Amino acid sequence: MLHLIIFLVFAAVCIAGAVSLLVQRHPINSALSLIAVMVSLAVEYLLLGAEFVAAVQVIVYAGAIMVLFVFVIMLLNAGVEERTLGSRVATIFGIPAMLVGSGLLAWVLVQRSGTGSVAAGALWGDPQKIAQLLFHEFLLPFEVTSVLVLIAIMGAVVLASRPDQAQPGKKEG
Amino acid sequence: MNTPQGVEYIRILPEIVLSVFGMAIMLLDPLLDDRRAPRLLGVVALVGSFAALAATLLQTQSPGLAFWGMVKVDSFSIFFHFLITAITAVVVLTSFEYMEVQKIHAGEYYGLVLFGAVGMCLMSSAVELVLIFIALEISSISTYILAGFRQRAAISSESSLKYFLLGSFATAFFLYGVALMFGATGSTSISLIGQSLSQSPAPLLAYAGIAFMFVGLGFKVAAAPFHIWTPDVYEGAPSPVVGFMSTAPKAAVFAVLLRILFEAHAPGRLWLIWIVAALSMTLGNIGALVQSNVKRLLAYSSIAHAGYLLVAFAALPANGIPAAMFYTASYAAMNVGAFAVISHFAGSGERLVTLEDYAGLGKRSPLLAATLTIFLLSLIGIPMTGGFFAKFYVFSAALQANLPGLVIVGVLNSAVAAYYYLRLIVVMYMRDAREDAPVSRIPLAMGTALVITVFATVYLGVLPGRILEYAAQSANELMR
Amino acid sequence: MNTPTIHSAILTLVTFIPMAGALFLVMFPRRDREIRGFALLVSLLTFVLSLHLPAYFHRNQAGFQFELNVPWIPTPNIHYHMGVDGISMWLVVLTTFLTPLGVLISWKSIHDRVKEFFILFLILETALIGVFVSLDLFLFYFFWEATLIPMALLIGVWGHGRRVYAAVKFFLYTMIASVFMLAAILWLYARTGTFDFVTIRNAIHNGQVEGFAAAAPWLFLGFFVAFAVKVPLFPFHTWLPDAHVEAPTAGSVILAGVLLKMGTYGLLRFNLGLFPEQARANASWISILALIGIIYGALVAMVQPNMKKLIAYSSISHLGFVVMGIFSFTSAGLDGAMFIMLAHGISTGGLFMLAGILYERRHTYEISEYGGLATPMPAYATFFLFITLASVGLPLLNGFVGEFLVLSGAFSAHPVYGILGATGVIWSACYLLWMYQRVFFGKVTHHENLAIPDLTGREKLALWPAAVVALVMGVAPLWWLNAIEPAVQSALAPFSQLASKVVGQ
Amino acid sequence: MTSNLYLWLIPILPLIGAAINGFLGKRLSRQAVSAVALTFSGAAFAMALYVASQFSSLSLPHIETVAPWIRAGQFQVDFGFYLDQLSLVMLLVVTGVGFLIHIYSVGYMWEEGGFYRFFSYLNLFMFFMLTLVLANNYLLMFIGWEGVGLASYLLIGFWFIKDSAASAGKKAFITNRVGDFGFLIALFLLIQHFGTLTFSDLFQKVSALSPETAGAGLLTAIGLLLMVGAAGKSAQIPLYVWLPDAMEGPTPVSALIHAATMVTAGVYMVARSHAIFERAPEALTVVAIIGTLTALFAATIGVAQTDIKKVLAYSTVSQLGYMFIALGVAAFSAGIFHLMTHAFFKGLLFLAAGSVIHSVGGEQDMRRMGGLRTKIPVTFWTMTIATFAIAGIPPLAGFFSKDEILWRAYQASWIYWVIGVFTAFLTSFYMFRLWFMTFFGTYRGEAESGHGQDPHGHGHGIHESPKIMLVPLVILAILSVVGGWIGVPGSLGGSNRFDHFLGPVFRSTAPALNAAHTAPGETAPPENQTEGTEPQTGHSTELAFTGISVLAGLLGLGLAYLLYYRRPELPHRIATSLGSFYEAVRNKYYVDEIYAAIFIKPLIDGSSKVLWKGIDQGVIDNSVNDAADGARDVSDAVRRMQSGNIRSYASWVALGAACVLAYMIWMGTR
Amino acid sequence: MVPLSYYLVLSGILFACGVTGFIIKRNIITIFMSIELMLNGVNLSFVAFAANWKALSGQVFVFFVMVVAAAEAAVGLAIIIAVYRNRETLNVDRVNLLKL
Repeated sequence: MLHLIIFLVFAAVCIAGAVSLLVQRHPINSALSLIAVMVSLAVEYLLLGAEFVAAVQVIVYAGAIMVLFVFVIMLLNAGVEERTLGSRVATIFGIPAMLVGSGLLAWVLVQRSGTGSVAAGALWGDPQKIAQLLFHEFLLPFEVTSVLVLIAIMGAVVLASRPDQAQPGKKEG
Repeated sequence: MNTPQGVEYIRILPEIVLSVFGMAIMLLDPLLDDRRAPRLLGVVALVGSFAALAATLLQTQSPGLAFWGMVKVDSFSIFFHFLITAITAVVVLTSFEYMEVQKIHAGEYYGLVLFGAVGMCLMSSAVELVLIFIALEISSISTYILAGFRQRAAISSESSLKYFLLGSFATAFFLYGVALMFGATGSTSISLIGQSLSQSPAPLLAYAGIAFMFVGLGFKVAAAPFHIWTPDVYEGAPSPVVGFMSTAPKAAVFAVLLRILFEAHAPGRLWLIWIVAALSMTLGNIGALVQSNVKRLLAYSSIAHAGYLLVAFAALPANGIPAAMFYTASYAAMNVGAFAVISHFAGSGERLVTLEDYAGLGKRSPLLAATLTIFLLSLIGIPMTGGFFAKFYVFSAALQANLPGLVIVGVLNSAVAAYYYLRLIVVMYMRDAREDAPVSRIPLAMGTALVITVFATVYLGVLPGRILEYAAQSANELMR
Repeated sequence: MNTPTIHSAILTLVTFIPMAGALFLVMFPRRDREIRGFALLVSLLTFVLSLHLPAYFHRNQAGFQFELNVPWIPTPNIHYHMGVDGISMWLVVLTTFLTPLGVLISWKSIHDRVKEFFILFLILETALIGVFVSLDLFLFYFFWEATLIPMALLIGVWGHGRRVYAAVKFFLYTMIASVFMLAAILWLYARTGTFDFVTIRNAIHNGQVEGFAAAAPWLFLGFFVAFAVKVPLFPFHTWLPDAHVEAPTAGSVILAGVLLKMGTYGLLRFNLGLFPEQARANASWISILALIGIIYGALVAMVQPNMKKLIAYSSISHLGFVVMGIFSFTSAGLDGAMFIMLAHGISTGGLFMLAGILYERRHTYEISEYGGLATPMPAYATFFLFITLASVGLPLLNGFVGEFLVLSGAFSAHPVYGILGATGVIWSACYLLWMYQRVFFGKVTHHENLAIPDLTGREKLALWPAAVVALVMGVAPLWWLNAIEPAVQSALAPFSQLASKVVGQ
Repeated sequence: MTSNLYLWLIPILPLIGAAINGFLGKRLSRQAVSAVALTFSGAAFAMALYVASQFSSLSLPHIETVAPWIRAGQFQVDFGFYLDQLSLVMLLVVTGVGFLIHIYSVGYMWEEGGFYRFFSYLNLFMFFMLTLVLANNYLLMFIGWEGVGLASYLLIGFWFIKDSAASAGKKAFITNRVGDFGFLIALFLLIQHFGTLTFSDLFQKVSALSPETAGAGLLTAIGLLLMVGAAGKSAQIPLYVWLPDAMEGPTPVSALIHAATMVTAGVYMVARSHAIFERAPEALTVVAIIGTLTALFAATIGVAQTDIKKVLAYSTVSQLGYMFIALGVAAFSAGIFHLMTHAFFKGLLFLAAGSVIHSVGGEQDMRRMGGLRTKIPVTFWTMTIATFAIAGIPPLAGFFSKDEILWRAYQASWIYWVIGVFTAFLTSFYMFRLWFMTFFGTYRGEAESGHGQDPHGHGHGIHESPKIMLVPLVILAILSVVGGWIGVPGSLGGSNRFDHFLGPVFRSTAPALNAAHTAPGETAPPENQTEGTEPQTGHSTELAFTGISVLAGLLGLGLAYLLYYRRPELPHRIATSLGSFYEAVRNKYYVDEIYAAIFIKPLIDGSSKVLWKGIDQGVIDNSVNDAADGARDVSDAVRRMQSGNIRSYASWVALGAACVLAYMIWMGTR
Repeated sequence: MVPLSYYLVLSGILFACGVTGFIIKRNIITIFMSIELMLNGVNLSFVAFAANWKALSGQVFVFFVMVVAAAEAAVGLAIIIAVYRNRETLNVDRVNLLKL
């Protein structure tokens, strides 16, 4: 019972955060609300017994990634986003499509998710088991992610570095 | 729980080789002075891709699963490995000149190309959704970055941004599809998914999962209605990169699609693909009709070609898969070639990219014009070029699957398509140049690349038998 | 010489020697004179070799001869299958005959990018011959498409005024039409697993193709559209005048002389050969289209202010005769149709050469620009008159035999068509003689025409063969008909019940 | 086949001449050219005479097949030649008159440019004409048929600098083509129903049919269509319009082609097809009616013409009408008889007229002539003979043939006869009018005013033509006198040898005559069952009719004498009093204008405005271009999707995703 | 005892919110955040399904997703910086040089 209440509470927080991400006009606020979403998601993970995942969620996501976001926002001192109507399509097709799509999805998930309910900690994902998996069955993906990260670093370097001033900053194209 | 033995490393040898060379390049980059760096690093990258090619050949001796069923080396994967590494090699060749003309960081460039190739190779051999997802991300992210490589050009970074945002958007969809699939079957291994789907009537979740995965992959191959990003991105990105990302990742994604749709016995796909294919062909060709920017034009054409390719997916696996494989190969040959010509002709800052710029090319540089003409004819699908047989196999496969409607749409489209390719040829030969500036002579590397692509295009057009045989055989293995 | 090997090799030789010549041209000769000379040499060599066909052809024997059939591509099962019967043989010879003339006639008129011109011209010849000799549907389609590009380039690069428009129009019309044929071919392949014409035909006749009955109408249409556009049949004809007006002389010669015949040949070979029932079922409206083509083409030709346009429309009219003859399903009709194909190739080719000669001198095709030319250039006038009369269908010249046979065939099949078609005899006289009068008779109206030079030796060299052949074909048509007849009979075999109505039962 | 006469040589010889002159003539001297031309046409004539000499020893019809020409299915046509009495007569007429006119032309054309061209054309004509005459099947005949058309086209347009000449040539060719169209259809019918065009087989098959069944219409149709062809070639209503214009050609041409030989081809063809016509009474009737009308119509026009050659032209038309009357009443031999005599005197008339024109320096308008009697005596006398001959004054050639025709016509129906006699009156009237206006009275023109195109008028006054021109005149004059004597009818104590000679050819006509005669309604005397054997009774009546026709001729003479010799001012007054009618006659009843208005103009305008501008460019091309534009617009619409806005793109993706999801779920729930 | 479908619906809602954000937000960074939101939604369903199937691989999957997200974040933000440097704006509606 308690279990359900906790779920509902944090689900509410989640959704609230998500919605506020949408409605906030300043990126920083959006970022903060996203952090809220993530933290409460971590709680949900705990409810599902994925303690390690929950931890990582808080550390990596809420910690590292979001910090990066905030940093960039500050760097570019992005202000309140202005109201431009660049895309009629978005309002004509996008929103309805989204509503229809998510409606269908919800229906599917409710109708045919094919199971009853899960008890708290139905599957206890403690670090040891995870490590087992990660370094045997999922060894290759794990290694490959290193390439991914490598690429990411290179990309960040290349893109963020100022173009060399061989011919001073003239814009082409 | 035992550790993998040596043979399993052979089964990922090409990937290893590529990443090793990629790192080598990154290490060399700072050591070399800026003048000689590009050329040398290019050579290294070239050697790397050829080494990967050799490694692929080595693989043919040792097919099978590896790393707990993560990758599976079969003639199917070998085919795509071969294709992707070959494309990489050619793209590297075409990039030599570009590096110098555009003054961009050679080190990161080649590194990214090789690493991207790693991801693509993995996609073609991975049989596990996790790995597929990561490989997909590798190839995507590397191409995002490559697209933005002309930093001084606003359009370049814009195209990179668009590609990135929309790409991640689509990735999210794909991922959600994977999640639903996992939820439906409790597994992320394609073979297991296939088993569970083929036994019981597939649960609705599986359908939803397929839908979302299809959205994600469809986006990557630029199939309508997920094609809209293509023209903008291609226009903004550096030409050799376009040649790269319009062929290699597509081939890889198509490989994944083939595996998912056929090996995993994805249910209820026929009409979905029917419609998407028809839509892609039509939108792509019609959109291209009035384009005046050559890169954009070819972008639309690539949408159309994705459509033709999907026709094969609608056909029966027995002859649909080989047709699709052949198509990817010949499309790669002609498209890489075409973009090679474009990038050579565009000159510094890619200024010359509109149809008008090509006026009188037939006079100013007959060789270049002739080469481009061959590629264009192949794109039209004139006999004796790879493009013709590609279309040919695809359509006959569809007919054997009794889809005359789709074939009619297809042939009509290819007729309409003739118009805009022809426009380019017409401009090259039948218009007089505005200014008779002689085209800069073709450097060695570029020349080699052109020779290779032309040869490939013609070879596939004259003696397609071998390739198709191989494709058919690998299709059988896939079906087993 | 007369060994089976040469017999099986000859077609390949004839087909690909021009291509080889083209490749040689790509590499070697530099100076224009050498290029022209070499092109002429190659085309003449091809012509001489092609004479081997009629020389060793077994008349009064149906079926294909000089066959060569080797596997080419295992999957799909494509064979390099070549062979000729009485129908295609003459078209091959026609092609090889007209090409040297085309080379001669464009000797001076082409001055820039001479090399490319002759390369394309020779490639075009190869493609055309290939169309007629290939018995493998795939091979056929390949050559069919292959004719497209060189022709379009010839028009678009060396043409006049609105050449680009004309070239694109020509290309798209044919391209769009021929994809339907491709679809049909693919269907046949998907069902029979082979491209071999003979095999497929037998399979169809023995009813071994499942689902054929349902698909046949569409297949027929698929082929028909492709050919009808090439012919060109009435509603699809508008590309022809433009293409002709803009094309360089040699281009027009080949276009009118050979390219159009691809369409009628295709109708004869495939639409009749593969789908007899459909052919008969659709004969009525096709014949009506042909009829419209005859009269309509002639009437429109009559009022053309432009010499080449006039000739182009006259071709539409003549080709209408051919189609009418083919779809009369009588041996006279088919013989005549074949004969008109050849005759029209010669005479209209000649007319275009003559028009081109005039264009070289005055750079216009407008009839109103001329007048009274008979005085300054009598020899030219004489040739022009001769070819004109041949085209009008004067007995003892090549035009007459074919028209007569076609009309009698059409008449015996369907009197009304025959009668209406026969009015073409009047129209052709009207427009051609009127044009002739306006160009050659009366006083010289434009002073620049006063000093206009008469034919040069080279031009005469190009015109004489055409004139002579036109006469010989008119006097001794049997030489051609003998070979055509058996092929026609075998083509008519499925129409036996209709064939019972063949003239002179 | 008894003996080989090498008939094929007869047409080939002139062809060789034509070829030589055509290809080499440019370099040859005039002497050489004329020598070549005369040699070969003369050789043909000699061959003809040789054939005639051999004739008695032949088994008729004598057929020589040289080589096959066309074969399709079971249908075959050969190069083969067919000799019987009929073709022999034609052969002699053509070669003989032709040869004479060749000789004449040498003199007439001597100063002309394109001398060689002229003679090569002339020989070419001989070739085709002889092919026509000697052909043993309709198709070969058709070769000659079209060929002479070509020759006349070339010769009419000989002075192509003159637009009128060029147009006249074209007009002639095209009008003939209209006729040939009918001819062709007739051939197709023959092929379809008899499977052959060779005379011998064909007539055999036709003879099998009985005239009763002819009502079925097949033979009638064939006959009518053949008649269309004949009308075209022989200038009958409604296709006669080309002949008067054809006078644009040099006079010898008018004499040879448009008087003596070519225009009679139609007559020959009908006679040759008698087997068909006899079994198609309706067709015969039509032939007769057309002949009658043409005779009358042309004669009336001839009355009002002032151009000497035009007068002769219209008289030719009307004389041809006579011949068709004869054919129409199944009096084939009579028709041929008149054909022959007409060839003599009309050829002579033209040549003489040419000589006149020649002498007065190219003047053709009779109003500017007169009083030439003394100045050019030879021409005058020969012309006189010809005039009397055509006027049907005994005992000249024209009298016998015309009388024969009239008599036979009467036997068929009195209407023909009445019109015929009236026409005879008109004929003699306008001929004598010509005679008086030209040779009597005072000279009204001045020789110096020569026509530009006809370079005879330089300087020196009126002069007799050179010998080489006069010789043919004289010979023809003699022939015009004696030519008729071989056909003296029984009524005049003759035995009509000509009729007997031709008899065998037409003997096969017995079954048809009833039909032929009863058709117009008048029942014919039963004893006139067969051609050839003259009725023993009724000589008196025949004599009476002969008298009447002679009377008509004399009447014409008298009237002409009154109007154009005694009171030359009268005609003008009559003309004014008749007013518009006279105008109409002078303008040939405006037939040309009418044709132009109802055929040519609508055709041209229709093709240009409706077909070309309207359908071709308006409908077809436009629709194609519109389709292209439409595609372009759609393309633009598609491009609009590329708004460049990421959010829109995302929306599209989302939309697509929603659709795909919906579809898949639908698939899943089914 | 929480029904699995609750978790799934929650994940779906998050995903939908992410999509909506992508569509309606103007600021590039925010849009990027919406993508992250979508990924979080996916992760939730992974974990839920893992619990459902008693298969830890689901949870492992989440790690990889996070890694990828991190990588994307690095690259993406770099790209955004590059764009900003070129265009001096973060408003997507103003980033539309490439069109038609």
